[in-house]
Amino acid sequence: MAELEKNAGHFLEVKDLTVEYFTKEKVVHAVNSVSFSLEKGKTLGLVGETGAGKTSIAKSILRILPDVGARIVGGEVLLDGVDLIALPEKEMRGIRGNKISMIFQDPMTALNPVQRVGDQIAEVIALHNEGKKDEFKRRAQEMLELVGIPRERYSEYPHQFSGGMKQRVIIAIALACNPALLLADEPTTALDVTIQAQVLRLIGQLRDKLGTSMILITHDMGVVATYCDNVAVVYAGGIVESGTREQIFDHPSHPYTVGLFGAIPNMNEDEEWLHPIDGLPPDPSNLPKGCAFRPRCKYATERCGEGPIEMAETPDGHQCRCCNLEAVIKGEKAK
Amino acid sequence: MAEKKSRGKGSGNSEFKTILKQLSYNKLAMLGAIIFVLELLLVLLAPVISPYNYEEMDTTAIRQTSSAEHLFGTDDLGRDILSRVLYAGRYSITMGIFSTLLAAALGMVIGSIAGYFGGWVDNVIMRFLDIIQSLPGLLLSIVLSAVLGPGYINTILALSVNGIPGQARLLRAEMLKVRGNEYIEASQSINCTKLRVIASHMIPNSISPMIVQATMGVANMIIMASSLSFIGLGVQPPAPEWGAMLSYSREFIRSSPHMAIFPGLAIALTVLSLNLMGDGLRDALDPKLRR
Amino acid sequence: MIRYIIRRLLWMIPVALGVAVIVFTLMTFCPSDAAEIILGSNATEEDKEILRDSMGLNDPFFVRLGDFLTDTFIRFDFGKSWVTKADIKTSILERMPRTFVLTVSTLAISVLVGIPLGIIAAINQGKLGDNMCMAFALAGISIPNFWLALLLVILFSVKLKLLPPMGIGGLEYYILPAIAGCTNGIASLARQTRSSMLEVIRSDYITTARAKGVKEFDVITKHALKNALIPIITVVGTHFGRLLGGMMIIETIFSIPGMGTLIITAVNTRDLPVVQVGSIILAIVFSFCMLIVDLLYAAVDPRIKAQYESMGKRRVKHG
Amino acid sequence: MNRKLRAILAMLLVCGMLLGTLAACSGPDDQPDTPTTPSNPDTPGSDGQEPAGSKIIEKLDVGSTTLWETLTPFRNTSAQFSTFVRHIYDRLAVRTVTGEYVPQAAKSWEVADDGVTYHIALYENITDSQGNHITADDIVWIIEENMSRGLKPCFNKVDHVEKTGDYTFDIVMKQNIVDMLPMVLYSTYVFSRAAFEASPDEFATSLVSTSPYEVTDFVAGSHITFTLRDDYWQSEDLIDPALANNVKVLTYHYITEASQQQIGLETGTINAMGSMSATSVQNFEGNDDYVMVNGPSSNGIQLFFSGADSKVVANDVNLRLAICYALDIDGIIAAAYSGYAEPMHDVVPRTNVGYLPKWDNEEYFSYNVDLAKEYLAKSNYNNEELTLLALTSANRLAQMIQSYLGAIGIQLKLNVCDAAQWSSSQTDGNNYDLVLAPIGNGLVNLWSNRFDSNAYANGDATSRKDQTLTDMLYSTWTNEGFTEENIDAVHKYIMDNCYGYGVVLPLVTAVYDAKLNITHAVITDSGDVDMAASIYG
Repeated sequence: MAELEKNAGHFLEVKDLTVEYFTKEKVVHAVNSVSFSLEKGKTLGLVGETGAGKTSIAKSILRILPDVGARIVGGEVLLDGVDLIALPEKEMRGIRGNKISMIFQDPMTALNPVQRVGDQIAEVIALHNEGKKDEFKRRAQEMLELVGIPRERYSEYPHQFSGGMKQRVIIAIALACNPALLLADEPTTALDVTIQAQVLRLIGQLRDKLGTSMILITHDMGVVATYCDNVAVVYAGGIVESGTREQIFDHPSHPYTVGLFGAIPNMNEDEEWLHPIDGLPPDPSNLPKGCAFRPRCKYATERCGEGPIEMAETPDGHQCRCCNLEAVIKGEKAK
Repeated sequence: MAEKKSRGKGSGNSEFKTILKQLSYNKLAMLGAIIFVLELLLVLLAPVISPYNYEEMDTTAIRQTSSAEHLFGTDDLGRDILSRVLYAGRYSITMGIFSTLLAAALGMVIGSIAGYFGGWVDNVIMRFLDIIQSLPGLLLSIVLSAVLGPGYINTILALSVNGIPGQARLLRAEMLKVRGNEYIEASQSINCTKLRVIASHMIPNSISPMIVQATMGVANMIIMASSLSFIGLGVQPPAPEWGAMLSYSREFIRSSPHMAIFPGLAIALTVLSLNLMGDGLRDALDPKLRR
Repeated sequence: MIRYIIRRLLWMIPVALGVAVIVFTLMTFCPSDAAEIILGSNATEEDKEILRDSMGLNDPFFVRLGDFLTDTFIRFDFGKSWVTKADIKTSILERMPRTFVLTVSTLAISVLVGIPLGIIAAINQGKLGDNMCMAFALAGISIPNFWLALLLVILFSVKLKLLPPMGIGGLEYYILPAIAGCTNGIASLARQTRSSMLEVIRSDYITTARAKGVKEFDVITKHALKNALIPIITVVGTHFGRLLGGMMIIETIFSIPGMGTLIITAVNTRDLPVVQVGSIILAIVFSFCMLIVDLLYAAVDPRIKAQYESMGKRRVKHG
Repeated sequence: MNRKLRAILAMLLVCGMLLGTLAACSGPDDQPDTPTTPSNPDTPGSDGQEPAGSKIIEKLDVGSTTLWETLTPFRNTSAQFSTFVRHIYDRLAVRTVTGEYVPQAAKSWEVADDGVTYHIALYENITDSQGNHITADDIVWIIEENMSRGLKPCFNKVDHVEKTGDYTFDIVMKQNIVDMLPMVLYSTYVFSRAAFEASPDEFATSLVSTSPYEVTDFVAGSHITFTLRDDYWQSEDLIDPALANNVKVLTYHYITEASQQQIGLETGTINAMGSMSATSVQNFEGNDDYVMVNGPSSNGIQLFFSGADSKVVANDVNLRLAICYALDIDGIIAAAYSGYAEPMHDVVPRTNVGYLPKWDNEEYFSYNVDLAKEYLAKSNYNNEELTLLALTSANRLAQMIQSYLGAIGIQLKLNVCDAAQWSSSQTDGNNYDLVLAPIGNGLVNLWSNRFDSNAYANGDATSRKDQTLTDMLYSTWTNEGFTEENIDAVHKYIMDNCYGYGVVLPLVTAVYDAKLNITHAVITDSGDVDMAASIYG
């Protein structure tokens, strides 16, 4: 596998990634020219409502979109300068699970029910390393202990584990080959709250210990606040705002981001009503012209509907895709 | 996306309409249905459209291959094969349908009793079905038709026995699944009698898989009928039946193969169309695949 | 696990008893006179009367049933066939292996051809491969197999002179009968494999496997197929039962003296002891194979194995 | 997703298979147009003239439709007359195609003046394949064992057996009935008692017998292979030509499937096929690779009218006559038997002992529709539905009778059933109006089974009580009473009252490979060709 030479660029750079799903009647524009970058060792939070295309972005980075009906229509994904989209399948397989790996949302169905837990971990090790079977088994047992599961449970089956334990196994599988990049697709949504905190703390510790950079997909702002260095807000298949955690939390400038923060109940005030963003996300098969958020945006103007909106720089220096930025910031201060 | 299920009593016929709509999407099932309906029509009109009486013998024209007067040719007693195939359709198709219906009815009764009451009743019935099912397929029918004697009605009885365990087991499984749902407990709470609960709630919801199995079952029964007549049981001559014609003509397969082809084709087409319809129905009745 | 197997083996005895009683009662309603069969139509009435007494045919039903059950299940004396005077145990011991070899080879062909066809159809769903496989499957179901058997014999034995048309001998005698018998099996297995594979391919652990970098071929054969096996094994099991019955026809055509021809001639000549004992043996072999099918479930799916072990008492029904 | 393509492909496959049938199995070259009565290359049977010595054939495979599931000697009457039985066991005497009995193990037998005691003398030099010597003790024990097991009705007619010398013994019959003792000789298989008692399974699979052949391979239901022994006890010149053994290794294959019989011949799996069904034989007509030999079967197909009072046909002779004249025998022979059958002139076939050749040129219910309608008008039949009971093997004939009777206005319902069901309902006249029965092997046998009013509970086989006919029978079937005019009187009585009607005598056809170059085919009493005894050029 060609040795990835270090260049001046970012560790991971995604440029104009576009993904579409084909069915006989219609075409679904799941991801529309998304661009972002990630530094080595850093964590990027992708935030947005369900169905906004977050999972499609992650799957297209790893190129495991279901081949029936899904296609990466354009864009590049550069990992240490190598464009993964152009890679032949054989080499891409060398990266999957080795250089980049993924944690899935629903632990209950993400593990092969008829295969021993330990074997599922050993399988990914064996795929990407030379050596004998029992050496892989030993390393798999180490991974189990790393994620807090006793070594003796190596030969048990997924149905003998709770939801939280299964997610730990999935994490063990993902980190078994010490990948450079970890894609975590809402790892704790399906778990109940107490287990969520434990699993997230585990991911955080392992990330720091192994120095893995991570893309964390979630719709929970609290998780973003504690675990992510940078944040990108995704809406209707595109990134509407991106910047460091502090920038986004302190100066949310895109109306959608503002709306998101508004929807979180404030601990220290006894608010009468929550402020949900009214309306529904647009149908991805026929997106409105211009800004996709226009129909639900308080600050919408004529200009928003005319053509594609460019990324603009906000006063505190982070990016925001809105042509009526001043009005939003003014409106925000007035409150 | 949450999928709305219109299961209410009032919408009974609209349920039927949605199934038909789903079926129309599936061109394959429509093809099967068209072939089957065409066959039924041809068979029902047999007395009108068949050129000769199926028993009429013409000893001068023995085993002629297809010619102008005899489209499908004649058999070894000089009878017109086309008219015999048409008349035979009545026996074969109705035999397939009736034996499946009988099996479905008996299966439903046994299955629902076992499914609803559970406990030792369920156990006894299930063990009895085990015993019936442990006899290899054809053997039970052979023994029964040997006991009952040949003939149309007896063959239906002999064939239906084979279908009962399958249907009963299927219905019991559905019943167990349905019994767990709340609305069954709900209806029990407003003290419906046991029978009403079974009749009004459980059976309608378990009907769909039974219909699918039934359509496939008819095809299966027709093939088994031909196996029975192969052994010399089942429908006896002169009554024409596809299976009997086919097994009766295998002696001439070397000298006049046309006698074997047309009944064989008739069986193959019927079974093919029934299977297509069965597939289509299964997709149409399966809410997950609804469009 | 062992407890479960022992329980299932013990369970076979009541099944065999049940089959014996059912077949015995059914056959007694058979409108036929044993003495007439044995002595032929030229015997006079009093000859037959002497024979009936000597065979105890005039005793009441339950006495005869009792004798039959004690003979078969306690003394294992299956008695002699009324028509041919052959000792039933020897003819069954001689014929059962042939039927078994034929049935197993037919089942093997059905599995080795049917399942890959189903997988190919599932993988390229909607494309040409899918339609070809399913067209073959549909054709397989619709053709009565005794008719296909004759076609095969004419083609391979008469025209091409490659294979023997009938009889028993080396393995080549079993090729044509097996092919004739397996079209139905291939068809139902291919369809079942396709539908259960389609269901499994969409599930999450397949995406996990792909995310691990597993080759597509391994994803299908190791991960997907293993999970799709349960419904496939059910079809194999039920099909094995149908095969035992269907083989009767194939055996008659290829004049292979197996259990099928034994029972058919026995039924036609109302040779009751042979029919009764034959049915019991076939029923036992069949339930034994069903046990193997259930064990296959446990081997394939640990959840079911766990259910068997914990259950132990009540059998889990798959059907 | 073009799934319609799938259904069309499926249908194409099915039609492809069917067209394959048409192409694959066009029969051996020519198509039979109108069936001609078959020519017979050689006069059947050993009618005296001394055939030249035969070439010994090394190996021969013969197809047969009769099954011996086990080789035990004490067996019932199923398949007792099949051709290969003589290779398994020698018998005291053997019946030939002309109906007379030829000595085999018994040197001679003659009746004493009391008409029931028979003195039988054995050959002194009989030994079996293990060298055991056979004496009168063995044969007396065998006959007594047969009597006690009651499996063959002919042994029930024997009163007792007693040894009179080392190689002589007497058989005393219960009644003085002609043709009964020879049947006992024909049904007694010869073997050594010591060897039988030493055998673990009563010779079921491992056989020790005195026959010229040894069973070298036996698979029940599939085949049985005989190899000629060189130490056969009988000297060459004393062996009757009908029992000659000109084949070294002879294998009989059990093939019931009609089309497989033809295929077996074509692929050479078998060199000859005995008693092939009429419908398959005509594929070999005019094909000079094969030779067809037919002999009359020992059983004709007869139509009997129910004598039970509940039946309208019982006491209406005009209706019975109408039915007999309404049947076109030549049409039946052409269609139902494809030409391989002969018309009959009495209830019993011409091959049976007691048949008078002069009946052949007498008029016997020849096809005459007007006469049939005349009798029908005279009868008091008014459209009741009559039922005809018939075996599945005769269903073609039954369907033709149904259509012929339909032509003159008689409604006939068919009750076609398998052998077991037929045999249990054919002996009670209340179950049917007409019954089609394959009866034969001897005039006396037929009379006693069909017309003896004391034979069954409510009269004769069709529940008829006709005492005059019964008395005529009793006086005729004794050794002295078996004279031509008595037999003719019974024939006339049955014909005038129309109790039974000989419809057709099927021809049993054997087909063998012409390369065998058989100069003289020996026909057995059941009409089959005895391949071992035939003379090879």
